[in-house]
Amino acid sequence: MRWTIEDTPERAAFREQVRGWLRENLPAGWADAIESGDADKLDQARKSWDFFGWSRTIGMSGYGAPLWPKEYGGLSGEPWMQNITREELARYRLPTVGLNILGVGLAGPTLIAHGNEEQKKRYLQKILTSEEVWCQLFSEPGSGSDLASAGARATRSNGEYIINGQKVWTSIAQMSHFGMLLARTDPDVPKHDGLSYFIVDMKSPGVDIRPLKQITGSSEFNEVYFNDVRIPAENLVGVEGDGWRVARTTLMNERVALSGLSLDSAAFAGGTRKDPWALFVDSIPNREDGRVRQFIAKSYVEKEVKEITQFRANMARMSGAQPGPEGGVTKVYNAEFNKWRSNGIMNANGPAAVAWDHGDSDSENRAHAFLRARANSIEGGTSEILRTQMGERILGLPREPEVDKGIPWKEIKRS
Amino acid sequence: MRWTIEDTPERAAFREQVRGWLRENLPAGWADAIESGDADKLDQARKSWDFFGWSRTIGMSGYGAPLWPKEYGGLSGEPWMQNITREELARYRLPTVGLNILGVGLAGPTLIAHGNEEQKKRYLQKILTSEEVWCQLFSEPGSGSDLASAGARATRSNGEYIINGQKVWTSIAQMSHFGMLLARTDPDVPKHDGLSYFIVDMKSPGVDIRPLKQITGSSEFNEVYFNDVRIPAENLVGVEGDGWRVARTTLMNERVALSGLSLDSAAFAGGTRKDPWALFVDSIPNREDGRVRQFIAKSYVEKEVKEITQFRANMARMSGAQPGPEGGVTKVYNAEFNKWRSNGIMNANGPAAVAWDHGDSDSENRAHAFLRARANSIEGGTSEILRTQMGERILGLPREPEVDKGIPWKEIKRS
Amino acid sequence: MSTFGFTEEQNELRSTAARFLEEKSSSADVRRLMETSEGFDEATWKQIADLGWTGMAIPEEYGGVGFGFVELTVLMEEMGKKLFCAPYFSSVILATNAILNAGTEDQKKELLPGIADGTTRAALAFVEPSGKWEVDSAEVTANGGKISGTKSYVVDGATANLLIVSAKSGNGISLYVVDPDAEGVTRTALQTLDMTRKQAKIEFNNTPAKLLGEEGAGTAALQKTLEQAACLLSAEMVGGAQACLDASTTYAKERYQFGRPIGSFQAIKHKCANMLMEVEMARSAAYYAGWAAAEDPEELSLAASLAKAYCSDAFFHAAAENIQIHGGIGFTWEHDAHLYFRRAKSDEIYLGDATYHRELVAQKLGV
Amino acid sequence: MSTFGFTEEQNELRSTAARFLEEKSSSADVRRLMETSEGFDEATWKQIADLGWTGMAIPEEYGGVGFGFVELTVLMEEMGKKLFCAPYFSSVILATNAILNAGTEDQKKELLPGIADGTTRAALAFVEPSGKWEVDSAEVTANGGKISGTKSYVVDGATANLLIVSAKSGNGISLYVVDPDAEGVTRTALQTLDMTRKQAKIEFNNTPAKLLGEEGAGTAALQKTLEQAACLLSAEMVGGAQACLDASTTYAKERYQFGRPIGSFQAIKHKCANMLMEVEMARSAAYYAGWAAAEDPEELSLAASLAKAYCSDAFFHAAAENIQIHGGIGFTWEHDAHLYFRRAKSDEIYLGDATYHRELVAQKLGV
Repeated sequence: MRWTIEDTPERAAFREQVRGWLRENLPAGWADAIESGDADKLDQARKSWDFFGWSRTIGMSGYGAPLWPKEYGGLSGEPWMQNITREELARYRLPTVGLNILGVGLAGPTLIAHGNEEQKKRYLQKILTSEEVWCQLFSEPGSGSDLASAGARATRSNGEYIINGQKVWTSIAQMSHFGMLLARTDPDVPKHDGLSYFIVDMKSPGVDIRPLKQITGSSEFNEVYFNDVRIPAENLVGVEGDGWRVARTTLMNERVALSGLSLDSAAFAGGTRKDPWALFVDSIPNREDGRVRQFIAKSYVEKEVKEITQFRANMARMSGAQPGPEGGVTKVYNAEFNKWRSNGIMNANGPAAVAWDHGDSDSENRAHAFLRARANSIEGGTSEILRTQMGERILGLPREPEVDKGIPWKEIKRS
Repeated sequence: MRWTIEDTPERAAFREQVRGWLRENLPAGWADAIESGDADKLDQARKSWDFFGWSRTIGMSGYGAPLWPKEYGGLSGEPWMQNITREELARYRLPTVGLNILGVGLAGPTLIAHGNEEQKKRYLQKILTSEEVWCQLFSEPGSGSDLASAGARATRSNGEYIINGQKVWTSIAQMSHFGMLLARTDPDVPKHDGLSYFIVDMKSPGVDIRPLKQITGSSEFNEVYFNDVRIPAENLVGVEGDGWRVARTTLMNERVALSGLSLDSAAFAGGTRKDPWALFVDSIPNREDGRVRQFIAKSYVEKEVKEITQFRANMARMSGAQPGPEGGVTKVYNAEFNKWRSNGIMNANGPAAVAWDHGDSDSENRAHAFLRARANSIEGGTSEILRTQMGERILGLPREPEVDKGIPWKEIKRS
Repeated sequence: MSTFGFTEEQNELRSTAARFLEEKSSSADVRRLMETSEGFDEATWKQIADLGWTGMAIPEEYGGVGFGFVELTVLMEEMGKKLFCAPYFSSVILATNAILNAGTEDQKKELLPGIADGTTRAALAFVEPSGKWEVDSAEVTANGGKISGTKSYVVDGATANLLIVSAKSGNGISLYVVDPDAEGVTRTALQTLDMTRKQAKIEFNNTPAKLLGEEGAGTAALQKTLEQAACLLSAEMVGGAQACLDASTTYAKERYQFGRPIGSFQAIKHKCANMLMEVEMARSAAYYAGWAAAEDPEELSLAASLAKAYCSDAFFHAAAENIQIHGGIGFTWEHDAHLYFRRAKSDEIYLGDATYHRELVAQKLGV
Repeated sequence: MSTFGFTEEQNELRSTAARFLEEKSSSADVRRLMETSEGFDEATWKQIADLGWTGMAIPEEYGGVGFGFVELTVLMEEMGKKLFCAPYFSSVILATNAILNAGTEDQKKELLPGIADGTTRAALAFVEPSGKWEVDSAEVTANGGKISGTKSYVVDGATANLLIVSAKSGNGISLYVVDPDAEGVTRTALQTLDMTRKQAKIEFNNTPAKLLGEEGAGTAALQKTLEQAACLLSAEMVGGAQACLDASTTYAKERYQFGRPIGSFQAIKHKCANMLMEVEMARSAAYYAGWAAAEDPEELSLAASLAKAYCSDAFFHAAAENIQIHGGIGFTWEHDAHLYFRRAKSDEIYLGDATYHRELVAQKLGV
């Protein structure tokens, strides 16, 4: 995809400003290595790379979140500024965000939209610098697609909330300082009305984090148990009972993140040596076979249309559109495409794809990618749930009869 | 598929009996032509073929419907007898049923199950001989998938019912003597409870039959309008208000018919010259291309598994199983397969598939088959409705909430 | 999603086109014209010429409006939505680009003004009864200013008043300008699955033909012409697919079964969602192709095959689902679902189907 | 649908097998064994030998029970349902049939009784690091009673106490009997996606090898062996697919979201219905293949490819949908969904995937 849009003079000026800032603030040799395309030089520069230092630097610069208000570490900028900073960071093969993907991507926008002044002051700047890392505590074993049926209890008592219950599918819980917690403050009202949204200190007594092993064999996620965990009342975001509305801001931003609109970390990992497409083609044997060629070409076509669509969505975003349900379109497409493609790579490699020498990392990675892809259509909203949302929110199709509508949460049938 | 089951002695004897009857009753030269495999002889025999005469002959013999009671023209036989007669008829490239596919396949079983003694005596034998041809009057413009919501009214008055309304998708309405009519006798009760099932004389005043042109350009079906059509009360099948239960017998038998379990007419049409598979392969150019070979081979595989499954189901039927919801499995499979395959044939033929010389009947037939196939997943129950039934009736999955449950028919929302 | 990448002027063109086509290309219009042998309405054709559509991408020095492929993308998408019956794809897209790509300056000045003002309706005869889309598969021969042989699948070939024909001589493939009324020309209308777009077989028997541009330069010029046409046919397919999605969505909201709109059932809702997804992706591919045709000559070839591959499948799928969602009514002649379905199949196959273009993608990527 | 075509004795065998496996091949058993390097339980292996399973299709004169492929079909289907961890496919299916197809009378008498009574666990080494399934692609060489070269993807190759190896000499491909403890044999366990079925790479360096049957007759014997194995692997896949369908259906009834069981939503219900349809079709293919292996030598080859093509896709699809229907829980290590998914991918690829077998179908049909 070579579609580019010429900068207006205003945008060109901003781009120059970002670029100038980058050249000044990057580790020695980095800008050089990129601009000259010298992979060895970049490897050298990477060796002396201080990830935490960089996170602080960009976090303080405002370029990490141009849309955020100036007083909380952003630039109070326009949507197009975000695109330009991302493009420039990608050009220099740098991640926009450090460790704190969920903090910057989800917690920040949620606090900006629904937090009070104290909360914004307390948390936002440290999110940007990755000094305080955040995780998300929404899903529960019994509440997956139906997030609003979450049952973790938050009971108010003497200016505190006491939390009991279990969350699951929590990434980077161990490394996190704070969590975005959705918990039930009132079980006697319909499910959407009895939820509240909290900031929880992950180091609080009673927070028990257990790695959850997935089908890949790795433990990318955790289960988090809450046993009488105390949260001060000032950590309530928005008002009690209004947690679902707050959570939806988080979810919309999550969908955008998962729809592939901010894949800059891939660019960072990719390095300058070989682009991902060339790596993909190299991984396929028998490329002279017409059937294999169809697979390769279809992969290209699907990848391209996805990227072009993301580009179009990004451009729309530049004109100021808020993330809406159409993030679901690319999210579902991405998921189904990635499952299809990773499976095709396996078949193309025949028996070598399913049995390999111990320590053969190419084969391990291929198998891992194949297994990992299955989660793409589950995490962050199943493809089925998102298709329903696309049908209802974009196409305006009527909803299904809701059997739990208007029923107190505690009386809703559950497994 | 070469799977065969050896006959038990009892079955072998019956087979011999059928074969002997056929040899005696077939037109001159026919049995010879088949047994010698001489296509020209068969063509000769066909020229002097008296279709109506044959319908009468087989209809009187009992072999047309071995399962039907003897007193109504059948053999009071076992299910395996039906399989054997069908196999032998197919072997001699003869249709089991004459014109009266719906009469023998649907009306007969329904009357046997739900008709009274007078009705059975009056109608069954003439169904078998095709002297009286039947059609089905269930679907309406506003009631397709939801057949039980049919709105054609039947009002009782002086020992008669007066019918008003419209039916649609009626095959061979013009040629039919009688119709199986589902009509609403009570709009004030829930939809399933207010239906009744009638035998309607298609020559009655007020029956207006209009051919319905389909996307193929031909008019295989009709719309049938009823304007104050009078039906004597003795033509009610079962009791008033119990029509849905009666109709379900018809529908189950319809699904079996459409699932490809009785494709004997294809064998009849096919002749001895070339089998359908060879004709299919011949219709595909570029057979050396690996991608085209995949299409051909997949067509073979899918056709075979379908036929083997039908064979298994037939064998199960021989042990006496009644047609149940599993007919839907092969019906859906058939429909999706036929759509997929007829589309693939088009692509394989490139521009010649979409533009051809006037009068080029091969191309016309290919295009017609392609268009006609789209109805396969609609007629006799859409693939969506049948998947729901498979899920609920075979797998025992729970039903969806029914918003029209228990509501008087007249108050149900409709388009 | 938004229709990114268009100027206000282009958006205005889209609105005008939509309004015009709403009025002039109703279902009744389409059905009336598809039953005629010429397949279009002279008066409407005159009107779109007056609107500048027939000269939209023809440079001003050749009598055109001087816009480009992005404007053609807009028009083709809108025409595709309404199955507009006119020799637009044949004359304004295929033949015009062949002349622009192959013709000499003088020939452009001679031939293009007529196309721009609508008086010339040209057709491009490049494929033959073999049905091969490769431009160098031409077997029609050119010799001493005469051509002989048979072309087929010529869009609007029976009604065009100017023919551009590919033929081979000792120097390879060249394009020729042929008067359809010249001696030795026999035109036979074909029966088409898509009745809204006519095709013809054309036999040449020692027919006088004027070389268009240089002898032997036909392969490159024709190749580029077909790539440009693939981009624009993709836009037409996006319009058609969108129309199917719109029809399905509307029907799914209106049609009640089991006491509720069928669009409230997941089976139907998810079909519509998948259509939406594919239509959006197809739109991306077609807009990108239109942009490449206009702005990026190096990218044109790949973008054209990419768009043709994706949009062919997406439109066919949308048209097929549209019938299924409509159920029985979608299977009637009176409902428009089959007209889109026929167009989808025809567009899918024309210029090569998705399988064909994926192989081209692989080649163009050097796989 | 019914399980047509089995005798009462065969149905009884199925019930016994199901009961035995229910007890001996629980999820906990499978998980325990898959973490071991040998991958099976000696005691259980002894028990199935006592039940006659290891000699099920070995003629009585060679120490077996004397049944045939239909009985093996039944057992493989039931084992597939429970992911039974044992060298059954390797020893009782692959190696046994290689010996039956290639061996001399004396060799059968020598080698088969040990397999039948379970003391011999044989493995068939026929594919090499190239990963080609064609039997004549062997590059391991045989010369003067010694073989050299590398085999790979040998099921249970690291634990077998008898190896049957294909190798080429001047007279073509032959099969050889090799003692895994002989000199020059190096066995290396491979890491496998499907941890419930082990594979190994085996290097031979001037290893003594006894010719099995006639020299040069290996191609035909091996071909037939792989066709028989494809039939039975298809039966295993049907069992696996059925287990996935069962798990999905059960979960869809039990799991509530939005106040109702997820199986009441069409999105889930229709997925289950599609799985049911494909499982039924796969069952037809596998039973037919089992019948052909038992009864119709002329049909075996085509039936084997037909079944392998269909069942490979059906099992993979069922295993993938099973994860999706289970949502997050289906993506955990603790849930068995991934064990079936891994098996499905491995079975799909082993002996050639659906694409490979469809090409064979085309060849066998003379297309």
